[in-house]
Amino acid sequence: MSEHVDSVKTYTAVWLILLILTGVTTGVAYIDLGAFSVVIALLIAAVKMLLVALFFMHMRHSTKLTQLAAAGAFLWLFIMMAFTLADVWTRGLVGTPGR
Amino acid sequence: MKLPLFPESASTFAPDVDHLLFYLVGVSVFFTVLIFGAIFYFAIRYRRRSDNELPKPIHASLALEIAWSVIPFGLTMIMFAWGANIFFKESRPPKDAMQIYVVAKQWMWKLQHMEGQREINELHIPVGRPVKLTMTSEDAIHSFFVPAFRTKQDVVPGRYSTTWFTATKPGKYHLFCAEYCGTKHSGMTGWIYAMEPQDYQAWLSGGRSFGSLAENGEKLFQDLACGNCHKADGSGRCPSLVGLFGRSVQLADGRFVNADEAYLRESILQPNAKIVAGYQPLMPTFQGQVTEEGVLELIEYIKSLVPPPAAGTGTTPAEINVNPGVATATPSNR
Amino acid sequence: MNTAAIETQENYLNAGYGLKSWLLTKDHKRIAILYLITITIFFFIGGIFASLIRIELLTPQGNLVSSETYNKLFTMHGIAMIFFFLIPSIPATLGNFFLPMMIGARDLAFPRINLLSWYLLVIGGAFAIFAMLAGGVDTGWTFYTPYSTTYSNSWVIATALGIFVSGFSSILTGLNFIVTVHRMRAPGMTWFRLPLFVWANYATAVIQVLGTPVVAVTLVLVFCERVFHIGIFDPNLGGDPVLFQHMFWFYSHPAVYIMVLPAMGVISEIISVFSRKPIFGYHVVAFSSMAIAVIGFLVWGHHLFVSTQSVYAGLVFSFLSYFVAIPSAVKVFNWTATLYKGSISFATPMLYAFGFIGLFTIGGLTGLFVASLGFDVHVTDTYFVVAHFHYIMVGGTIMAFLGGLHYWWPKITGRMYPENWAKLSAAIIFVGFNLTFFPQFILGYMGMPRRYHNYPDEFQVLHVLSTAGASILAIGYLFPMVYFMWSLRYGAVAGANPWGATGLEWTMQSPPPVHNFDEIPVVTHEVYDYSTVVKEGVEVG
Amino acid sequence: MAEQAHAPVESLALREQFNTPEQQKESSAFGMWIFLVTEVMFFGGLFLAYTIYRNTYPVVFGMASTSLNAVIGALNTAVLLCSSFTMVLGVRAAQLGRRRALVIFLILTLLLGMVFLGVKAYEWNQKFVEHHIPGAHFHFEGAAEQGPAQLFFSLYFVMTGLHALHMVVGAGILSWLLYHAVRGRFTAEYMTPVDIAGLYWHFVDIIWIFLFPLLYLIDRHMR
Ligand code: HEA
Ligand code: HEA
Ligand code: HEC
Ligand code: CUA
Ligand SMILES: [Cu+2]
Repeated sequence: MSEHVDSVKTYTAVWLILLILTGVTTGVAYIDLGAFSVVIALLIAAVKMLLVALFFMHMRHSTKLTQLAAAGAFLWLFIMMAFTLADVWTRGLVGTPGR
Repeated sequence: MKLPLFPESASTFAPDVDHLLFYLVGVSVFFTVLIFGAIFYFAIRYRRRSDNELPKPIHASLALEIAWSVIPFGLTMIMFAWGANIFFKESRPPKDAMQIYVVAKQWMWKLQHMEGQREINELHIPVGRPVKLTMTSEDAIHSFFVPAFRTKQDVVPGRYSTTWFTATKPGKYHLFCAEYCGTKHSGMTGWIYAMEPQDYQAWLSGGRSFGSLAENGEKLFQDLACGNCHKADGSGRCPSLVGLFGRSVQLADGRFVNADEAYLRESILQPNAKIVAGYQPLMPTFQGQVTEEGVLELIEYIKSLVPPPAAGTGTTPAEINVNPGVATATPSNR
Repeated sequence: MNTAAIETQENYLNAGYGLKSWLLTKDHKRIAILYLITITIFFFIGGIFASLIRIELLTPQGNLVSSETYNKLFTMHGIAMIFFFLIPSIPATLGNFFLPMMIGARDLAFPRINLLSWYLLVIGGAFAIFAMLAGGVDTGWTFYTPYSTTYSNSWVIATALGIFVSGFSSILTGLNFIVTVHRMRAPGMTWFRLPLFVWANYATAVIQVLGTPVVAVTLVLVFCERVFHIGIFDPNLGGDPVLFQHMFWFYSHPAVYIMVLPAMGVISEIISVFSRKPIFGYHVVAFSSMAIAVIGFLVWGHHLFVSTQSVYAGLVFSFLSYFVAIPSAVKVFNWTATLYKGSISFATPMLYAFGFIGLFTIGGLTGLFVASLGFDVHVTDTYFVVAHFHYIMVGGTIMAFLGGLHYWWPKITGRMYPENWAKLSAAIIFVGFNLTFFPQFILGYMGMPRRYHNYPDEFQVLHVLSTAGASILAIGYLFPMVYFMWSLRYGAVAGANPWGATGLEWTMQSPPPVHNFDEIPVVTHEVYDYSTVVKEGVEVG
Repeated sequence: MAEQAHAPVESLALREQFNTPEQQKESSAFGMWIFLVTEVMFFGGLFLAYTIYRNTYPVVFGMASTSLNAVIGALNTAVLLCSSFTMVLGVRAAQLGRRRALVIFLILTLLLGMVFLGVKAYEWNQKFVEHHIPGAHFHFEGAAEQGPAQLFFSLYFVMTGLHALHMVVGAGILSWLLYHAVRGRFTAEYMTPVDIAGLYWHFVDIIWIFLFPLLYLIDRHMR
């Protein structure tokens, strides 16, 4: 907002980094890193997300409340994923199909 | 008209669940009486006597708040542990359980005994012997519910589910479908006949048999030409299926799975979902070529493939169920 | 004040006349009235389906309607009651009306969005009613796949669309409440001076915002599966029908707290006013609302105990279910303790509050029964569960809703309702309710499955009792309808504060003026400080 | 209507429920963030389904994923990032009250958004040609099990489809902004709509930042 006008230089830098990261993540995808492929891809995506959120969406300057809301969204997403996966990954572990 | 208020108890689980019920009702009655009593007492005792009276505010008491959080919490943890204990028992059928296969479809129950007897909407079982049901559905989700046994388990298309019980009292008990499955959901009912063991034997030999499941499975195995690939000695590019059931299988991605019914089913219908270590994903899917009953027969046949030098000769397939669930590395000796 | 005064005084009701002044209003109070009318219609629709269900279950043979019709009846009963009545009920009517006033704001933060969310409910409702008239839906309110995607031959798509749209209504209400509570409080209105009703609605809004989108996307997937046959949950393609259940209950369990938290807020207000004491343990009660909202998201798997969910997940979900019970228990104890050494009036709202506490306790305690794994295996999908949730939703929430409606009726309309009729109908509803649903606990334990159109003979007596109770209940619900209408014209004029209540909404005239406050008040008193009110002399209507 | 009496019409500025422009601005921005929270959960449901199925059918999902064109995907990602860049410059122009710059950046953002959607349309058409549209005529060569392959493409279409739908809505919002920007409705004091539209546009970008690797990339190395 009017109190915080970031410079075009900052925006340009962020934009270039984003483009570079897109290139990197595409390139890395062709290298076999086993299970780490997923990790790297998601890590790069997370960094890109943070860049967009912090700079383009002015998260750096926004109130604690806004930051809390955003963090809350991801916490809830995590809850949903974690508990559902907790079921899927432990199915049949007691040695009885369907339990 | 009759007015029964309590269900019959006819399985080993029934008393367990009933006792838990008594505990739960006890706790509930206690709190309900406490709260109703307090409300009535306070309401009468402190009723408003004049329009302008102003009672003194009472300050909150931390000790009280903690007390009435912690005490109920303790009581609920008993509920949790007790219920979990029963549930754990219900989830682990004993190894020597008698195997029954169940295929549910809109709107009937198809039940198969190992010896080949098939029943529709009826199940005959002996008293005093654990019975394990392996169930699947051909369409929607159903649920196998026997109130007198206090057991229920959803029957889900595309996978196996399991339940078990030991009947304790001869008699005729309701079988309900408890998961809503369409128009005649309420008509998808039947009877469980629990019989004295000798009566059960008589019933078994009296009924029509369609050949045992394993025999039918063997026929199917030949018809579908599974044997072209899967040789008993494990030659060729396919694993031998002898002694497979109950073993822990190493997969291409390094994980281990227990070769239970669910795994065998998946191996037949979705062969590429889990690839056995050291093999290529060559096996075609048999989805659409075999019915659910057919898959069950194949599984029963595969179960019956016991390596020749196994301990006793007359063992039933269920008994060679070697330490299921234990993910020990058994490097394939094929 | 007299009748003439109430008619000449400028207020939100006489600020404009004609349909347009209502349908295009941005006034939260008028929107609340629009909601009230809408949800009442849906309550009656749902109630008529319920009555047909009960009549059908009088006899075991199932000979009144066909099984297909019966399945549609309970489905449409559940859908009308849950999505179009109970979820919008308290937040969108009483919450909408009073939340801005209670925190000292002129309106919600986004009045146009508020109006939009009413329209969304109406549009969603129109889809649902269209589906009902065109032939109905028969999936159960839970839409379990693959039945809903593959096997049902009914109007699933229209209904799903209706729920999807009304879901956005719910989301927008929640969004509006959250922003309003954070940004629009009057000077001096600190968080711990908020009335507990505001806390409850705030907690509810958090659930609406975090949960509802998930059921929305789940319905989109069901929709796509039916329309384009793409099979996200289709077991024939290797899809997982239990995944649907996870996604559905991720919303629908927290949604039961959307249905009960605002009711708890109403009860906190009523108990305090009619015992003329601040709620015992105000902070604890406020925090327990938030605790319920948060922990409520961790327990959804207790609906899946027999669904082929893994045993371990079942253990975790059962365990956590007990954590959500504690804040509820704490509330009940604090309400009871508030009565101690109070000055207790037996006005109708208070009777409803007593009814709520009692019935919610029974409903909640039986929730603990079904959260116990071994026990739930026996009673899940039986009438035990039906009784559990009707005890909370009908015995709890509707009691609170009626209590709140009586409590705030003088403020909303400027008129009193007839006290004796109100007490009589409260008693009828209480008796009818228990007779309807208590036998269902016994039925359930005996093994009577739910969603059954015919049943074995031995269950008949209990079913007959239940139907008898339902008839009494239906009559009980008719009374308030009639006397509320009557009071609009003939009720005694209420005055600004007939109950001697604290809270900013009672400081203004009844009915309130258009912008609530000419000047935003500065709050200096603690919440529920009755000394100020009583000293000024209570004005009795 | 009476309520409107003391709201100055010309500047769209302060609505009657607010006391100060500050309060109004903060409320709008916070409201948008809360809306974005709901969007996270909305797409979250899809990411959940994706995670579960990819876990269950790693091999088939790998094959199906690899059949997508990663280069096109990467270029399209770049297009979208550029549109975010022009959007943020537009917001900056609005903050500084530069009307012409705002108009230009809004047009650029819209154009880039259209390019993205155009490329997406091309990709979908490609799927149609290859019979990779889930349904009766679905066929994915290479995988023995058609079922899980179809699951992948179902998710692909639902995820990219809903993302595209959000882009379309975003384009609508941008057009509305453009209309008002041209007429000079936004000033350095009052530019809240531009600000919150920007938030929305960037958020849609973030969704794609995750869709791209998950759908196009992570199993690439296996081929
Ligand atoms: C407003 C609605 C509402 C509310 C508030 C609740 C509250 C609770 N519910 Fe309920 N529930 C439903 C509506 C609701 N439920 C519905 C609609 C269904 C069925 C859906 C369907 O399948 O169609 C259902 C189903 C349902 C199930 C699944 C049953 C099954 O299908 O097999 C379970 C299982 O755990 C459960 C548990 C609970 C628990 C533990 C609470 C707790 O929050 C209750 C907490 C309250 C108390 C505990 C009472 C107060 C406490 C005291 C007075 C003091 C004493 C306290 C202790 C000893 C702790 N509910
Ligand atoms: C807010 C939620 C809500 C409410 C208020 C109610 C209210 C009632 N419900 Fe509800 N019910 C559900 C939510 C609710 N229900 C849900 C979610 C299900 C599960 C659905 C499913 O399985 O998918 C269910 C299922 C359900 C069943 C189980 C059906 C089955 O499984 O086969 C039964 C059976 O008795 C029942 C009965 C009643 C009755 C008698 C009322 C009464 O309280 C209603 C009383 C109200 C009126 C009657 C209307 C007002 C009065 C009049 C208009 C007067 C004139 C009318 C007459 C004289 C008839 N309900
Ligand atoms: C074209 C050859 C072929 C045919 C025909 C075939 N299979 Fe297979 N099967 C394989 C191969 C190769 C594997 C190992 C790779 C894998 O796990 O998919 C396998 C694996 C299996 C496994 C898992 C074995 C283990 O050790 O875990 C089972 C069970 C099985 N097949 C059963 C069957 C049945 C039953 C049939 C007939 C209905 C059948 N197969 C037909 C090739 C075949
Ligand atoms: Cu089968 Cu219900
Ligand atoms: Cu629940």
